[in-house]
Amino acid sequence: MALLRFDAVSKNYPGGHAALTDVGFSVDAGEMVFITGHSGAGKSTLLRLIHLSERPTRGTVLVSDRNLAKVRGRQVAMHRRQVGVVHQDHRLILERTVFENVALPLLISGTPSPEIGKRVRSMLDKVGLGARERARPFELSTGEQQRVGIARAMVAQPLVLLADEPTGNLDPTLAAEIMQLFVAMQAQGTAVLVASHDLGLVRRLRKRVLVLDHGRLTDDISPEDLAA
Amino acid sequence: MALLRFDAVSKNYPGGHAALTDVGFSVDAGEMVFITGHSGAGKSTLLRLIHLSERPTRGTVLVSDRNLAKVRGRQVAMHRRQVGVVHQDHRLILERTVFENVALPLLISGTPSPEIGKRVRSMLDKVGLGARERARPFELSTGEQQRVGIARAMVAQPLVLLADEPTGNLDPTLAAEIMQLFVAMQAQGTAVLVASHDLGLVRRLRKRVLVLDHGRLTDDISPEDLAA
Amino acid sequence: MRSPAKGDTRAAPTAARVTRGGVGKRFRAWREQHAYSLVSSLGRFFQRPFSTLLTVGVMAVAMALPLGLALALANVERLSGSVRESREIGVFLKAEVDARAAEQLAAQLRERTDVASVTLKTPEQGMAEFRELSDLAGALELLDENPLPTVLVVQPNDDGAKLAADLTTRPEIELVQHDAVWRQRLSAWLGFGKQLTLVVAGLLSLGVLLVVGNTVRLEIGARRDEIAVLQQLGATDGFVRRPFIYLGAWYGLAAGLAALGLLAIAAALLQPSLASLVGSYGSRFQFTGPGWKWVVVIVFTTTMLGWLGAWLASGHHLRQTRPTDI
Amino acid sequence: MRSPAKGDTRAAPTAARVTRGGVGKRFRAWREQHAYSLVSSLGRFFQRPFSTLLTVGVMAVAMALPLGLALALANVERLSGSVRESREIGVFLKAEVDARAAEQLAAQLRERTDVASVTLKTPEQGMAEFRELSDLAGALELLDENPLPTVLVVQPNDDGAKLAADLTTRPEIELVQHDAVWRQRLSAWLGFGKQLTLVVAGLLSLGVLLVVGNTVRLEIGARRDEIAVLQQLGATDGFVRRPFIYLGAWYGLAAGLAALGLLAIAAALLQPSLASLVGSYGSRFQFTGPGWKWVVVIVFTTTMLGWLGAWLASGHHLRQTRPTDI
Ligand SMILES: Nc1ncnc2c1ncn2[C@@H]1O[C@H](COP(=O)(O)OP(=O)(O)OP(=O)(O)O)[C@@H](O)[C@H]1O
Ligand SMILES: Nc1ncnc2c1ncn2[C@@H]1O[C@H](COP(=O)(O)OP(=O)(O)OP(=O)(O)O)[C@@H](O)[C@H]1O
Ligand SMILES: [Mg+2]
Ligand SMILES: [Mg+2]
Repeated sequence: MALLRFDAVSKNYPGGHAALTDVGFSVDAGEMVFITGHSGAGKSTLLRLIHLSERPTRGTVLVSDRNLAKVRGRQVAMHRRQVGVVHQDHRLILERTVFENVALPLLISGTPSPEIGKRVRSMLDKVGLGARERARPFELSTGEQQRVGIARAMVAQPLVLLADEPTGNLDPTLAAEIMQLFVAMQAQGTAVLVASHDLGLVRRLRKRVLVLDHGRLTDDISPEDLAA
Repeated sequence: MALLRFDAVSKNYPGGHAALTDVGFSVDAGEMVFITGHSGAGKSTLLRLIHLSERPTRGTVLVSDRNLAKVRGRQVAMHRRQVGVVHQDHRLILERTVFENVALPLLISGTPSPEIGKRVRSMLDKVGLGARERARPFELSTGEQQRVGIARAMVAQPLVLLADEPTGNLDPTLAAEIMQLFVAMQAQGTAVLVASHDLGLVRRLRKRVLVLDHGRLTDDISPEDLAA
Repeated sequence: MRSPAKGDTRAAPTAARVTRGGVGKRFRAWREQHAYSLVSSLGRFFQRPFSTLLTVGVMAVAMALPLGLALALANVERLSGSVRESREIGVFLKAEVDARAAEQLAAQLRERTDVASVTLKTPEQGMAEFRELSDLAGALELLDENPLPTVLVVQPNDDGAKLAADLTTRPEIELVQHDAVWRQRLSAWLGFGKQLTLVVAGLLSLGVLLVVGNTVRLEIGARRDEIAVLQQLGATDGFVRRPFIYLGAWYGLAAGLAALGLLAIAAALLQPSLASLVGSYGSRFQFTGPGWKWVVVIVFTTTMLGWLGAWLASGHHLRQTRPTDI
Repeated sequence: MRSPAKGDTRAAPTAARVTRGGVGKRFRAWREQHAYSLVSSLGRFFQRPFSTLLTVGVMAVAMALPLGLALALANVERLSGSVRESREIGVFLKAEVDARAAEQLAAQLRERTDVASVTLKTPEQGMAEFRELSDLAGALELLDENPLPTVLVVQPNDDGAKLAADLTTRPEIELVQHDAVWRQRLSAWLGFGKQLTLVVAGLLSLGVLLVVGNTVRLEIGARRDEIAVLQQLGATDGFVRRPFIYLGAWYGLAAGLAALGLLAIAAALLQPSLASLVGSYGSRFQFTGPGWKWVVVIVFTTTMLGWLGAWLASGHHLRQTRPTDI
């Protein structure tokens, strides 16, 4: 059963820009999908629609068979707790430590603090930042900030994980390691959507690939096709 | 004659972190150098020292044979006008349009406005954003923002151009185009330093490569070696 | 939620235990969130002592002035109230009544239950009083003898109507006078002072409101990135708002205390000249500061004001930053 | 700098032309930078009308109060000054001098060059004045006939010493009186009022300072990213500061105008009761608002204050954000 479904979705920004045109696809629970396409193709816009940072101009987006157009008010916050996001620009809170940044989703969802401590530390270890939990984001290199953002997106074990260019600032070795974390999430039943330019990485992982071109979905390559 | 020289430079951040240790190299005018290394290796720190965003803990940095340690107060601003920087996180002013953002360095250095208009528009055309000069940065995709940052760094034709992961958010085609712009700058006599993880790109361009590893300069590969 | 450990199943029906544990956990989490906001807002408060000082200073000054005015008004009201409500009766004795007889009459009147106090003014005291009031007093002194009679100023316990009627019948009394022109004059001035105070207090209350609202608004503006991040992580409005509301309350609390401090300083500065002025009228009027009850009320009110201002400002911001919830 | 076109070389020596062109260009660029800052800061000012209104409101209220106090103080000073410096002379006529003779004397005195004015008070007017001042006036009315003499209140042009000496020799004059107790009393009260005004004005000036500093500080805080970018692009402190300083000046200008508006409203609200109060004393005292000269001075001062506050706050911020310039 599809966890996520786009039905003839279009998105025009106020400026008259058509960022997405008539996009339709679906993703199952425990599936991992790459979204590729040139700069400005609409990748980030597509992810934003799932996270309710934007609303589609036309068409419907369904998550767990629920029409997101009907998710309003307080329900938006509840919806977002099920969706982990790795932003292209990290979006860390500069005044808080690495630990506090990663702990935020758990704090928001009301997890008791002993459990928060345990889960945050294990997550930081996984991204290789266990030793820097007391640092502030501006004391980190860009790649390290990126990893904090990844840890924050994954710590609450969301239903859907959205990652926008998660390895753009990482060296190839680290990028591969982070991808393994995503694969592990996928194995736990999370649907993982990754927007990326890194075609080498995409090819190596052999996952399904959606290709956007000027806002249109021009290709939907299954892992089998990719292997061929 | 060397335009830029590092002499036994070390940088420790207040946290006790040794970001650079005993780094020495020199770059001539009209030379292009890639700086590579793992995440947290010290690439951004190295560039920051040239731009006077940070001061070295030990050692000296010379630009045009001038010891940067002696550049203080108002002279810092004057020095920075000669250095173009492409930041990893763009650093655009959100309240200003694309045109205004790119025009800033010219406005700061007191260029008359008709000339500003001419130079900014030609620069925006070169990075493929001629049609979006009236947009605000948050209306752009990340790759587009990146290109605005690149245009801003190049518009004043600086003596030294520093680019921190300039193509991390660009697709391969666009990345190659932007690199051609850097090469053109180099041909005009600008020293170009590019920090990048994209080894494919680095190999393809056949330029000199400095390799950092945990803050130490472990390799200095000339284009000829790379070709071999 | 994790299922309870196997070994525990004997103790109680599983569903009940889970639910109870769930509610307890939920409450603990809620408490932890609040404690976190409370402490972190306090941290923010002390993090930049200079700017906190500035903000609290602005709020304190804005609050000290209406408080000071209210205090002054309360004191003046008390004074004028005692003057106006006292309904003093002026009893003018016949010229032939001598000092001893006047003393006897005063003593008699003091015996009455409806009399609170009696003050005797000799003609000499009357003359001295005139001298303080007008240039014309010189004219009276020119007369061969003091034309003023002895006067008893009687302070009744009730409205004094019956007392005045009784006194009128006495043979040694020339005239009983209830109200006087100068009292109406004082009332007019007090009325004007009150009105002036209200206008100024109105202006200053507006100022307090603006300062609180503006401070929290700008505080929120400075942290809009953080708010955006929290919203994207699925924080409810309550969670986003809470630290600001606590911060507003901290500001209000600090400003209230600082305002009281400013009032104390102002009172200390004015004390000498006020004391000498009041001293010349005798000790009938004493300036009183706010009592403990009032201090508590003031601090509570300013804290609530900070809370309210933060609540309004954060509500405004939240409404503006919810583009997808139209 | 581009070299001049070939065809132009005849017109003037090349070096001079280039230099001249250079200076002109530089000046034009400088002017353009300033114009840019001025206009863009004005844009900022109107961009968020609600918050601008809040900020200007806070500043206006904080400024209106010291201005209002200064105005009130100036008026009271004027009043008290005229009273104290006038050195009125009270001339008490003998009882046998009738109204007509008194009028003649008054007319004679008015002729003298060292006399500014003469006011005649009949015994009846004197009695009415007493009635307003004290309960004891009732006692005077009991007398068979009015014991008060006719009084001439003479306003001398100089210190009045010679005039007083002359008058003492006149046969129809009983007494010449120079100074009186009630004037000392008025002086004491005015001194107290002045002191009170100074304390309140001090508090409020502190408030104005805090508001301006705080507003610009928070405005800068909200734009610290932009400042960081400009600094990294090699902007001088002046360039970074300029828009904020212009913004501060705009705020000061708007707040000054708004403060004047508030004063006008307050005056209108107080007018009725003030008019009735003052009316009862005759028209000797007239409340005067600030003249045009003062309006200009006030607006200029508040603009400068905004400018200064912005200058200080931005200087503070710049010193803090220059880690590499130690
Ligand atoms: N302001 C700071 N305070 C303390 N430590 C810092 C600071 N900036 C950087 N560091 C540390 O210095 C080291 C080098 O950082 P730098 O940003 O130069 O790495 P980098 O090579 O650019 O990495 P990336 O590829 O991830 O951007 C890192 O370990 C980082 O955590
Ligand atoms: N808020 C906005 N207002 C107007 N136009 C927008 C806005 N956000 C994005 N766009 C435009 O929509 C198009 C798609 O943007 P989007 O961010 O989805 O691209 P992308 O595929 O993520 O690109 P990149 O790889 O550069 O991040 C772009 O042309 C962009 O300029
Ligand atoms: Mg994108
Ligand atoms: Mg870096």
